[in-house]
Amino acid sequence: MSKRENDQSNFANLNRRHFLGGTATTALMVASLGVAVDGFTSSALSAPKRGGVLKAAFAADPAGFDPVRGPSGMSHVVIEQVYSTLMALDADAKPYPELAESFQMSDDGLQYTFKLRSGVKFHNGDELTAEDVKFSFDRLRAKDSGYSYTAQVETIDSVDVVDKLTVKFKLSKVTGPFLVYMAFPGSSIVPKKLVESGHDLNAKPIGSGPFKFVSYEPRSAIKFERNENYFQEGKPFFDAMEYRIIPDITALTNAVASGEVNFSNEIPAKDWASIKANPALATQTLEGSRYYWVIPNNTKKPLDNPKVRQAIGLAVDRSAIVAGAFFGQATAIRGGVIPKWNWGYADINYFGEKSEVAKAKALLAEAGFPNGFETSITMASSFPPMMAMAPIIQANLAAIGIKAKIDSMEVPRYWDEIWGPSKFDMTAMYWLSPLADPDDFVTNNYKRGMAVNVQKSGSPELDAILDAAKQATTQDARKELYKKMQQMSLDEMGIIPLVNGHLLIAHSKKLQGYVPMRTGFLKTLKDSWFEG
Amino acid sequence: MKIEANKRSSTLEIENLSVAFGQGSKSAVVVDNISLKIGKGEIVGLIGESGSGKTVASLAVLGMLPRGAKVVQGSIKLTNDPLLERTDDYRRSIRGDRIALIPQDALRSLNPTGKVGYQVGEPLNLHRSASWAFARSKAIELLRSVNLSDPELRSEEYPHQFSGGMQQRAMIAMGLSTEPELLIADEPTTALDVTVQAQVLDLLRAVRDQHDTSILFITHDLGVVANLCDRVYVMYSGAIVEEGPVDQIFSNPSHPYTQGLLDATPRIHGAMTGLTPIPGQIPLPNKRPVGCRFSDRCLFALPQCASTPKPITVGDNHISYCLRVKELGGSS
Amino acid sequence: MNFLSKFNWIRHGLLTIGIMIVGTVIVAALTAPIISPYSPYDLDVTMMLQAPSADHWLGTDELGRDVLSRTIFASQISIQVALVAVSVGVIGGTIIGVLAAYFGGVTDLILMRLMELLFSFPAILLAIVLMASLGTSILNAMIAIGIIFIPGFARLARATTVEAMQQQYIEAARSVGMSHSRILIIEIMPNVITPLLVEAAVAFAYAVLLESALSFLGLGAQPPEPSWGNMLNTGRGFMAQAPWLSIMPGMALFFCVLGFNLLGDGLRDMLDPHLRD
Amino acid sequence: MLRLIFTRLALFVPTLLAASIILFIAINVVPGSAARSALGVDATPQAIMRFEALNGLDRPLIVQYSDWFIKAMQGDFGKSFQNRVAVGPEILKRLPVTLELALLAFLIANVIALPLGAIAAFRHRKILDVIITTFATILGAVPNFWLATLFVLLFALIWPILPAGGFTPFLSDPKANLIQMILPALSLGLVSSSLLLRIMRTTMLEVLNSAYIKTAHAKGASERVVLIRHALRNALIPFFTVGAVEFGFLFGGVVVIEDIFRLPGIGSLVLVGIINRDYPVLLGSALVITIVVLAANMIVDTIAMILDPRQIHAGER
Repeated sequence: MSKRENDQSNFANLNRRHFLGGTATTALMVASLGVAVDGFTSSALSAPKRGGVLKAAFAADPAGFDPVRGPSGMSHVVIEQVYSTLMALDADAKPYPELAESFQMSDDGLQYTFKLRSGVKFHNGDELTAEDVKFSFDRLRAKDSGYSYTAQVETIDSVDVVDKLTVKFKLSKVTGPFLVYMAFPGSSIVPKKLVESGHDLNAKPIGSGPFKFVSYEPRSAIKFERNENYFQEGKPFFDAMEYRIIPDITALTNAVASGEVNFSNEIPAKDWASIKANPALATQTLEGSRYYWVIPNNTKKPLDNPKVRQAIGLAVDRSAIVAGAFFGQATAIRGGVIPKWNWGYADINYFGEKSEVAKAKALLAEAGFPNGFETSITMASSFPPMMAMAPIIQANLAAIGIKAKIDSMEVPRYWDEIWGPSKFDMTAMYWLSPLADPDDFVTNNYKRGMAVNVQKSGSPELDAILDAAKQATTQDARKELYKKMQQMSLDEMGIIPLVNGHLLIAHSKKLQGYVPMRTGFLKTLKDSWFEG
Repeated sequence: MKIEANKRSSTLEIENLSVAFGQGSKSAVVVDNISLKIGKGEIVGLIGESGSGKTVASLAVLGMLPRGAKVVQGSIKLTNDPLLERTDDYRRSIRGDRIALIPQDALRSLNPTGKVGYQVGEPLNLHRSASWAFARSKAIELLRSVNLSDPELRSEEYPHQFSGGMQQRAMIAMGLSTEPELLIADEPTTALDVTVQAQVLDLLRAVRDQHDTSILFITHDLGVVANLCDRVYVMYSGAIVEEGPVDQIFSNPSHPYTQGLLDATPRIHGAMTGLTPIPGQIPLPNKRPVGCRFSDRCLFALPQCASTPKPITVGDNHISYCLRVKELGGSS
Repeated sequence: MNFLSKFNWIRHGLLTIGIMIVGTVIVAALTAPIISPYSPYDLDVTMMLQAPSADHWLGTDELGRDVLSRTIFASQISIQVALVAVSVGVIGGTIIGVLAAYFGGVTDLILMRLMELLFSFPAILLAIVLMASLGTSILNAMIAIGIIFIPGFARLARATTVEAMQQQYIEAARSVGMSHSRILIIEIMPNVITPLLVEAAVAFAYAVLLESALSFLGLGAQPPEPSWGNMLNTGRGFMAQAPWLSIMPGMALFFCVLGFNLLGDGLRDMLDPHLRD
Repeated sequence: MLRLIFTRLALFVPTLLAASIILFIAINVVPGSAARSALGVDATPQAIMRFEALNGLDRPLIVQYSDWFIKAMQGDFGKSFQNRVAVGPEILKRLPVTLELALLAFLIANVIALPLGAIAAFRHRKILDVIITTFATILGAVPNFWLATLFVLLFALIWPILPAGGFTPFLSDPKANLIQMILPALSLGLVSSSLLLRIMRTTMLEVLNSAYIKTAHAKGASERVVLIRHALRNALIPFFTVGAVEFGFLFGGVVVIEDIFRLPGIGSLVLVGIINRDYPVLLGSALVITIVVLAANMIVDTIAMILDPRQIHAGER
């Protein structure tokens, strides 16, 4: 298991979407959503205190701080502290108005009008107006913008300034997750005058968020200081924040355990037991939005046969993967890929807890391969969970007669020679959905022609359901369509879902009021404080 | 001017000295029961082919026997100071002070990274606790005394900047720095060409004349012995086979080995008869013939040569260990 | 067989120990499937990170695989890498060295300057850079390490060839009209062999060391293939819970490298007495 | 003397040039494209095109090399593909860490090797010699990364008296810095001390068997005087000449040791460079390490030259 975890975050394609029309919920809603939170005292009791410096540990380097060019997860975790967005997501990824004081959606769902808070200032003192909002989104929609999440803004027809504090978005199509898109770090509002004067936001970001950017030392630390005139009164409570970059996961654990840093939401699963046992630390864990799946190449014989893929899906022992590759810190997926905590969850029990050898063998026989066949699993070598699960899958397949050879190569070559050109029999990958909108869990992998659909699976019917679900007007209608979609995906078995990873969070006991976000983002840090 | 040997007190007296290498059954007696005397201001030659044990004998006197070699019997007295009974520290303290060594290969015997003046003056620093400044000034004097041109400059130079002759003279200067009683010169001129060789020999003779230093001159070159030494000891395979004043040894060689040596040495004067090498080789220490060691190569060997050779006086102070010397009569 | 009986094993102590250790490693590599209690690949997740016990003498790793079996099988990779790397080094080095010496002049100058340059790179840095271009796999590790050895063997081969050429019989052979290649093979090759043999043994040790360093960095043998290097790398992650993961493979690696070093020293003592101090 | 140093300097530049060419070619024949590894899996083709244009990866190799080398000589190693930050300043900031580690390791190696090597030579073939030589042979076979792992296990986990990693700049807190440096420098220095020890023993033996040492004894010098005044200086000359090569090995070890102990030096930067296919970082750090190794060799060589009068006062007058 190699020690480099930094690839996993700068790989993820993060886009933000949320169910249309959710009612605004206050940020401090006490977690009652089945979150296994221990050591978390209810925040309403003790009043928050100013002061202290939060030191958080991360494994990867950010790749720039300009919202339009932030491809890596690590960049977004910085962008969300420095800039603000029209909407924001609460702990359970439900959008609530942030920069926008209020918003109206037209009946046909094609027009959104946002009324901005007044008196919001950028860190350089410029006042934030509708002009900045229009500029920010025109910048994302520009042809050569190089923005990685164009899917979020392609349905925006125009952005018009109604008056100094009002802006109207006209959409070409009904977009279910539009409000969630408005809460995505990519949709941060940038200072128009400053950017037009040639300021490079990538090197020195200037926004209106809770923290001002101070410095970035490559491969070591990013420093922030408190934004005195943040538009939310009294917030944030910390004087400053420091993101420490520790690429070696064991070293990250030691840094958290030794108190060198007082927060991290990237605790490696292998050290979770020792961190939980540490008296000085409060730990929280919740099922996140990073799920792992095996990718059979749907164009390669015999994997082109759905029955063979289903047999493989049934043969895999997900409990062994949870134990062996995740040290118990993951949830086996029994059916659809959308996790239990999300409203798009479809309660389907297709896969068993353990491997179902009999069923799998029967399916193989039906598909014409009673005594199995030879194939290979190619893995990217610097993703520890992949390397750990490869031998487990190999053993499970051997049990039903499929002899799978494992070969691996380091990440850069893997992208180019295996992932890009889909040159593999089977491989495995993971997906991190930061928006926690059902669409974001499924479209990228199941829809044909998507960059991530390297297994070349999917069908017109599946594509149709996906589009319909995205554009349905009510949550219930979308929920029904996603249930149908997930059932269909299991019949097709284009990809084989395995497990959904947990977010492993640990911080000093002094940190109070921190509500972790399912998506792994840290926007709610501004609501927490140090006790004494 | 040759001085009568026995009148003077003897600087060095070696009696029945034996030195052996290795232990137990494998031990080899390299120096076998030799006795030797050097009077004050006398130059004594010790001749023998290489491997005859002459260098080991000199190392025994210096107390620098190599690892694995030790004195088995005999005594060594330096102006009746019994060295073998002294502690190692004492032996070390007199080395370079009362006894000095002049080695064969001067270049390799000089410390390549040390200035010549510094090395020449070192014995004074070691034994006379002289300050380096004093030692250096004395060294310049010494270098001048060994006929080195502009010694002030020379003393600041390094050995590789000296010619062969100059290096040997520096070694002699180094040896003389503490005006030792005994100077052991172990084939000092062998590595030098003839002209430089003569200069070095003159220098040694001058040293003896001015400082009355006794010199033990070890060589395999009879020509040098004839030129320089008062008396000569001829050594073969670890033992002394003949000893006596130089002129007698040359005019009346009284041991077949000495005779053989003379026949094998080209003469400057006299008819250039063909050179007759001595047949065979020196026997290994543990494979020596019983009795007279030369018997296996001697043309005049008889069965009774197997008995232990005894000293037979052939002339004034001239002794030979060949029991047939009378019979073969003088120089045959 | 009288050579073996006559040979004084005690006096050549180093060589004896060296041969014994290297012998054990090679035997272990050859008979790995027979002597190791489990297959290095079969895993049992419920038996994860078990301490050394009766049925798992050296404990189990993070996937419940038997550490002892994997350590034994890992010797196969190390020996393979060392064999290929040293032969690449020896063949490449000898060719360059002998040619440089034999033809002398400009070719000698250029080749030797190049060798000198390769020599000045720290070995691991050169290996890493070569791996960067070749891609990380065991085969590429072998080639990269082999290339690192070429300058050493080239220098050695050149020196011995120059020495051999000084002997008159080369002039004689050339005057008789022997072609360059015949001279090289018949006259020069034999006496280049002895010093190369000594150097090869030491290079073997260094190859094993380098391969495990590369695997330790995640560049050599890729998991799940068992290699001492990547086992130690995994062990690093479980230092607190499973220290045996970091100790046992390292012990085997040390043992193997020591064996080859002793073999090299022993051979040098025996074959080139004048080299002995 | 200056002439000699000048010739070495003159030799330094072409060697450096050749080294940089080898590095550049070796790295650019890379199958994995840097663009995708920097942009992530869903990098659209035109994003890759833009990235490669931005970083000039589409130009012919020769142009890329000359552009890179000229800029590198002015300390500009281009921008890291990963975080678009200039590589030059980062390398400069990390250089002292690597230099400190290599220097400490070299000191430790010499502090062990010089005395033990000399003693082993002095007591040639006696018990002390056998013990020291066996110690060197055994230590020489220990892989430095395993030794580092054992040190961390022993001194940071089982008996936690030393930190298992991290780095505090010497200037800001010398005490903490040195404490952190103990284990890395030891794991690097101990192993190379075994090789230096054998070199010292061989050179010292040669010196002790030489004629001028016999002369020193004949002058009545004590063992101590013989060793210090005569033997040591003569033994150090070949020791440094051969030791210079050993310094290169030390720098190889730096890459692994920095990774284990999380020292922010150039060694760990090389690793970051290769694993993320970040050309500028890999090339920049590899080149700087090579420059430092060549410079170190030259310095150690010059020391050997200064010690040896035969080289300075050339020729017989």
